[in-house]
Amino acid sequence: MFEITEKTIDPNELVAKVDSARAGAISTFIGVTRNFTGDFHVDYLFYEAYHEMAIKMMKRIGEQTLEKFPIEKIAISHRIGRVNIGEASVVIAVSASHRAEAIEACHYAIDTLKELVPIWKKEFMVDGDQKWIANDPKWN
Amino acid sequence: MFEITEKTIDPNELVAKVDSARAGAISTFIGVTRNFTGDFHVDYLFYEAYHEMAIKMMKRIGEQTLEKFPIEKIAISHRIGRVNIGEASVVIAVSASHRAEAIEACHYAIDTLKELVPIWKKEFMVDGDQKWIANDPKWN
Amino acid sequence: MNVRVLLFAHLKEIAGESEISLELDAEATGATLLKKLTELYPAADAQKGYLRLSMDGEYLSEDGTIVPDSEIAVFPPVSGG
Amino acid sequence: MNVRVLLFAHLKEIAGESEISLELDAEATGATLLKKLTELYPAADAQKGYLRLSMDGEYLSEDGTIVPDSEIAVFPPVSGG
Repeated sequence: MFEITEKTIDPNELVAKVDSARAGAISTFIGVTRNFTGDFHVDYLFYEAYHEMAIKMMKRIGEQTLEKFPIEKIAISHRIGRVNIGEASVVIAVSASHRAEAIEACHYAIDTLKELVPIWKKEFMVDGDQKWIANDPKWN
Repeated sequence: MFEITEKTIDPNELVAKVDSARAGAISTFIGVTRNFTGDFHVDYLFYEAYHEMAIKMMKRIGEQTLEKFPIEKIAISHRIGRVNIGEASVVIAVSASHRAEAIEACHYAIDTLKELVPIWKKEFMVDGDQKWIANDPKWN
Repeated sequence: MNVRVLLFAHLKEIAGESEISLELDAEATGATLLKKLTELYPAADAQKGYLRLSMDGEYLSEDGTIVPDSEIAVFPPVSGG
Repeated sequence: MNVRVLLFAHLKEIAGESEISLELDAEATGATLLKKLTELYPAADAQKGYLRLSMDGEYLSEDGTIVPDSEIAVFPPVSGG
């Protein structure tokens, strides 16, 4: 499952998607909207996607992760639109026979997602300020 | 939260426990009862704990993980009694500001749990066979 | 050739549109397109190397040649996750 | 001294009890206790190094001295997770 959604993401749903008879281990990563960035007080975040390309890249990350690691299944869900503090912006779940593979594959998938998937985050501060963010710290 | 329970573990509950205003990343590990071990068909598993010592060791793993990694919170729940195929036997959730720390800390915690926490697993096969398992492959 | 260009994030805000069309020479490269875009929207002219390009959903380098009738997008470094 | 010993997993099944008491010399070590236990339950005499010991909820090595009135446990290698 590779989806972009405007609704709350339920991590348990992704866990259910990757469950398999051979999977002894499931690793999940949940990206959560933080209240603080440095000294600034974030009110909420807004995510925008280049939907078609983002889905294509998410599927490719899924395929690459399955090629690189001996895992069973992978699912990725990314939220767009307004995301409040404490809510999940992204959830990745990976199942595998063994734990190290599940964990390492999940790590690889989130790293690659943050590099490749065309989705952008705008921070809305409590003081009314707003700013588009880049994952590469060079551009912030 | 460090608990041993006879009930189904809900991963979302552990995620909620480790959520924090500074946590931008939550990593979870879910150990799931597998249907196959090599060529054998497992019917279900049964977990037994030295309850008092197991809780003590789980708390210590929590403290050590918090010392070793710049994380916010950690929660561990281990199930005992009968665990059916596809059900979670253990869930660990770790929150941190940054993803690498959350993922690495979660990996450390499950590795250490499998080494130190006095809990034992017995496999009940479909053919009626049953066998106590050791995590150290030397003893199986 | 006339090229359809999708804009995202702060570029979309600068242009006030999510899609524009640019007139480019045949065999134009990504760099030519970016130059044209930043002439049109000087506020989009962030530091060199800041803007990303894609063609038909694949990343395109500044050296890459724009293929007629392809879907081009221009956007800042991604920040999903 | 008389020591209370908790048994777990296959040891508990072999003994048919979850708790036994053993009579040990003062200053007895973990190794002495294991020897006594495996004399009592020959089926528990798995390969050397197989059995684990704890005292008051902390792992105890075979060299460790048994403290009177402590809670001792003997069990196989763990398999939680």
